[in-house]
Amino acid sequence: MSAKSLSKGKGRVKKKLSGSKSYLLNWSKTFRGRLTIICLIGLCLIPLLTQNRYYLGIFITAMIFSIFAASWDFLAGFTGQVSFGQAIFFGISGYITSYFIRYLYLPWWASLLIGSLVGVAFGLLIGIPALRLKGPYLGLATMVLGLIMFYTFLNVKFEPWLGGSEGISKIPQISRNAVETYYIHLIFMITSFLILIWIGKSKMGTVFKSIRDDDIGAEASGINLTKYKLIAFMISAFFAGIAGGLFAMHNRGVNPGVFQPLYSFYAIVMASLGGIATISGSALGSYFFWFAAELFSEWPDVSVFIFAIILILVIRFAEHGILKPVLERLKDIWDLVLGK
Amino acid sequence: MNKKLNYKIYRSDENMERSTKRILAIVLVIAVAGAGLGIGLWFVFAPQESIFETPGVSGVSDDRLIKIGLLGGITEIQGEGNYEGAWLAAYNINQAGGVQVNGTTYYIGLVAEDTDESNPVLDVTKGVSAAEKIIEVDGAEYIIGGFRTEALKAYVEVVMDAKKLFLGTGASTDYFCGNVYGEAYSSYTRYKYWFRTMPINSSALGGSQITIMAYLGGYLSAVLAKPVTKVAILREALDWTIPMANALNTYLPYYGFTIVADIQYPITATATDFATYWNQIEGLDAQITIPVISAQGGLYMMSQYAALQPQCLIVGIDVQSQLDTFWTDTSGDCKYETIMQSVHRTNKSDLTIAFWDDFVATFDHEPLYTAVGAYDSVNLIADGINATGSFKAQRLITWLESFTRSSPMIGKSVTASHIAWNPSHDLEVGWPFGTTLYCQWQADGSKHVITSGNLLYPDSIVTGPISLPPWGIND
Amino acid sequence: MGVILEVKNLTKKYGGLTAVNDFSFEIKRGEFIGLIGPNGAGKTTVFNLISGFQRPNSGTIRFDGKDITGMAPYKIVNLGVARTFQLVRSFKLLTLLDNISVSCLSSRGKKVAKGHGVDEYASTILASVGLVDKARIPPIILPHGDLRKLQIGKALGTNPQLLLLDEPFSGLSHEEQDVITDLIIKLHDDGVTVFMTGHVLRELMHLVPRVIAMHQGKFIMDGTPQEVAKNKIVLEAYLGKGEVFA
Amino acid sequence: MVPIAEVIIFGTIEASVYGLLALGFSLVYGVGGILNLSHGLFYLLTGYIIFWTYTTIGIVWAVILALIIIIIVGGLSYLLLIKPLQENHVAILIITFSLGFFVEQFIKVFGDAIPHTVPSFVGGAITILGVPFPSQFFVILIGSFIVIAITGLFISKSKIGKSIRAISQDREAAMLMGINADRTLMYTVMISAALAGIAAVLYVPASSIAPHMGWDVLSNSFAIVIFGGLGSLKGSVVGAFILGYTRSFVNYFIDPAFSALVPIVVIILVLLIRPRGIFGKKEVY
Repeated sequence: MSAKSLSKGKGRVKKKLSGSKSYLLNWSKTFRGRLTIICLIGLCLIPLLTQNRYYLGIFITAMIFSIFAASWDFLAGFTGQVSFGQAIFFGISGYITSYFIRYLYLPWWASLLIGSLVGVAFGLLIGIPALRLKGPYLGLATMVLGLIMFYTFLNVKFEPWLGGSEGISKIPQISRNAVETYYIHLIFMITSFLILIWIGKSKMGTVFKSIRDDDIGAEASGINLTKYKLIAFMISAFFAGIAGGLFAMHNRGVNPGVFQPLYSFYAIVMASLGGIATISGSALGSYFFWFAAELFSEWPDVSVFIFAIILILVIRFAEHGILKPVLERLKDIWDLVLGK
Repeated sequence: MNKKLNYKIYRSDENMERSTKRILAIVLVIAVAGAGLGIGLWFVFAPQESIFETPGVSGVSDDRLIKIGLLGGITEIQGEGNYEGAWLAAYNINQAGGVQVNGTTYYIGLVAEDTDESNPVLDVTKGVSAAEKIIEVDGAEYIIGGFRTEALKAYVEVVMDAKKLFLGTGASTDYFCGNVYGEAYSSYTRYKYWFRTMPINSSALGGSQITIMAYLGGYLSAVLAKPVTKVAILREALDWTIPMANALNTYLPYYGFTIVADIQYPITATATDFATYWNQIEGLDAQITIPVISAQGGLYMMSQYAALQPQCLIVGIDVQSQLDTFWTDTSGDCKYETIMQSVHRTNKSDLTIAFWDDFVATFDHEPLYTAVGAYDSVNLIADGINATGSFKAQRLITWLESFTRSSPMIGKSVTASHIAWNPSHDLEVGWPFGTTLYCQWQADGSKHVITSGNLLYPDSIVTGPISLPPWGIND
Repeated sequence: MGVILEVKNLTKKYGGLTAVNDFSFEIKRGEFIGLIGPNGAGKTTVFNLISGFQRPNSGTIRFDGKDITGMAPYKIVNLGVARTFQLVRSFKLLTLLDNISVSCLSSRGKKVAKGHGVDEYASTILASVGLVDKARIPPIILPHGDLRKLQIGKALGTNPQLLLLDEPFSGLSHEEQDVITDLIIKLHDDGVTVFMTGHVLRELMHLVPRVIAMHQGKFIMDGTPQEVAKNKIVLEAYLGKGEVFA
Repeated sequence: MVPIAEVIIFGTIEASVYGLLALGFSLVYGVGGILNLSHGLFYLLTGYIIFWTYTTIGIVWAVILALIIIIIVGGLSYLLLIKPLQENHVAILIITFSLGFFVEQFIKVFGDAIPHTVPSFVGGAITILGVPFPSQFFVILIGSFIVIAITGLFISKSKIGKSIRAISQDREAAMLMGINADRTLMYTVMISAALAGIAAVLYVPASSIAPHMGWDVLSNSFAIVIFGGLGSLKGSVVGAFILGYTRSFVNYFIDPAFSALVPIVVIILVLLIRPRGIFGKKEVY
């Protein structure tokens, strides 16, 4: 199509596309937007209700894992790259953040940034096999890479350099004040979500989604798969890294356990519990997961057992996650209340 | 006309239905919101009933409780032991009339939270959140427990943040006590709340191992009429084994031993791997093998030992083997294994045998070392409160610190007749202070304490002779 | 009117099977040309080789004087060679507008879109393929004819000089075929070189002035449709199918 | 020479167990394109059923009972969980993962978390090529070779086996020829469960069972199957051998501390060099 013929349809097109500027305003008027805002306000008000470290701790853990699950959701839901090794980014950033805080006495935010950037570097590295591998092979390869990280960091022979099976400890919390810590995590969560959702809606997000839907078609449309896949891995790794660094600080240290497939599975489970390719579903999944875990912790024997059952039922009967069906039901009820 | 009417009626019907639905929906929303708010508020503000368990007594009001929190992987052996030991101690104290403080009677209340730390797939958040819960929500004033170093490293910080007394009953790493007497004074002010009551630290375990080796080397050489000098080490590739292995590698040669193999196996090793290790060890003609094992590796080690019958004696650490169920778990393959064990049914202190029988009668199995540690710890807390007349952690710390090598606490503990702490809040070691016993599985499924030639503990508490495997020892 | 595409001695083998055998031809700038042959003749393979989705075993492909043999597909697209697929491909969960936007976001597409904004450029293309009313819906609910239009639109987003259309009529009704035909003719009039395949001679007969015929991976002849239709080997290749002229 | 003999013998023993496990895992992938993350539970559950029952009904009946139960569990897990989600591969991954998780917790809740063993079928040790090894290992070796051979025959000769092959080669064509893909997949999951169960029957007496062990089984099967190529039966068997030998080679000549690390490094290298595994099907355009 030449530029000449382009000018023909200009006026008509403009009309069609106007109004996208006030997107946020419009969004905030939708049911979903309002609900989100209510939830956010609710989260902001939680510390008024309780300053108990333990209760706030559950929220903080849930927030950290919301970011982590969202980073996986971004990669899998938007770009179609199903990674089983998300814990690689999580763990490496946890280690680097801890290292800089503990041994180089950097402030926590600088360490966290460095940790996440190293995570990005790993994203680039892990992204390379992703260029050659597809579907289950990519999933398995990333899982195996995660195991390699786990066993490498666990290895006694590398103990002098990597910290061995006990890792790095004595990392101070972000703040002694639980409420302050809570708000810092809240800000991290909201910012991460906004950025991820914004990328998803941006032009780059469109390209990512095209790769997810049909990578051959995307390439035929002149899209450099290599470049975009790597970018997607790097973005995802950055946010997984943020989560990993926060996790390390919240738990006062790291050990090779952070590389376990367990954490990758946490991310997958939370994201798919909420609903894949929704980003905010990850938050729902994460809160659900951690609340359930704590609710059942009174009965340590059966807690995880019950959780496994819930997980099976949710996936079996709501395979696209619970966010969308729950929202729809809520909207139906709300419409009724308003008499629409 | 008619049609229109019908339509109207239909419309109003629909409207009726809609408005009914609407009312229902409003009610529903209000009900759900109200219930949610109510539950939320109740969770936060409701005066909760005491969640503390008071073994031996009932109906104790909350302000009469000495609130002890137990942290550990409750569903696994170490955490279970911790709980059982504490329970038994609390039961005995409460039955005997509780603790008298300034004329008021207090009772021991226990609460346990699961740190899930024995889970091979470790999630440290469980430990941190359990520690926060036990302090912030349950309201425990004193903490007993801890086993797995990685998990404990995370949640010990929570307890130190809260400035609660923490009596460690499971981890042998030097790390935690190192914190107390650590890099700077600020380290002491932060970590002084930590004391170890069990087990003796890993360097001391190394020292004990060297001592028993020195004795066994001489004993076996004499009995077998050949030099017994070739030693193999078989250990898990985990950090806690490093100081011990270093000690063994450094000092055993001074006693005339040669280390022919030092195998570090990954914790994922399987039965076939152990067959391989035994063949390697056998190929090098080892005469004594020292295991340093805390996880299920011990099971494979013994089943392959029984099948392959390598000509060596096993003397070392194998945590799982401390359980009496290890005999059935290995189908008797554990015979002739000699392991370190903190307590056995012998007069380690005057209280030991009574405790042992009491424990077996209560729980129908033998106590694990964490059980002994927790039993002692609860008694320590009760004694301390009694002696100082105060519930304050600082007063208890001063009281505990007053027991030094020169002025020990005598006759109060099950693990040793003398108890004292060094400046890093670690147990003083060496008979009659903290020491480890060497117990050997016999062919009849019993386990008894073997002699250390009076080097580690007096022969008076030995309960049986050393048995050698009938398939012999290498030349 | 120089040569835009030059294919020389192209050969592609799968195991023991030779899909394309020593194939050579040239296309001049602005030409409208067809590639015919019965099913399995190797037409799609030729397209795959030109567009870089497969690598030839031997032979060279030059586009605009530049050797593009074995180049990555997206690079070839960004030089100005766009293609469609025989089986329609679309980004299932994206709106039609976004489907087109993707190609407008390729480095070649971006250059054109720059002054106007990607969405605007994409809408213009959508309008030119006659789908602008459906800009906000995803392709899964489109009829087959619209999907074919979408495919061409996606190819146009990259601002191609040479457009490779793989069986653009397959699976379409006569009415739909006519719409697509008009679209293709319009594109050619706008100055795009069009190279299309078809296994039914009749479809191409009245559309293209020049046809290359192939059979079992081999070049048979090159000429006007009338000449090709008279060729013995071509007739034999189609024999028994009853599709030669019908 | 003895170390080399040991590498070969112990490598072969490990390989024969891994082979059984990987075979079933690979079969299910080949037929249904499904990665069954609950594969480890088949192994684990069989072991536990034997452990729970052998004292009361005797080892032979315990084994038979365990295998029957595990085949039923396999069939049910297909019918109730996998089949309804067939279109959504990520959902299948998660639900099978949850199932494995469920069984692990089930055992923790209704049993305990301590490792247990089942007595060996045969005691003592055998010496071959100067290498002594427990006789039970010999049973494993013979048993799994027989089972692998029978499985091979079954896949190539029997009617079900033929439909399994047909579907894994070309699903559409097989369905056009009137093969019921769903039912074939169910049989495959059941066969896969039975193979994992047999592996447990052979290996648990020489080894032990603990609730978390299912994941080790799964990751080993994973590793082998990627190595050999997903869906390739020959690949799984060859992959199992290469992994077994690599492990025992590292145990002997490098350092046991690396025996967990080296095999997975090998796998990732293979994947990067040959993304479809050694015998994996080439993706056809």
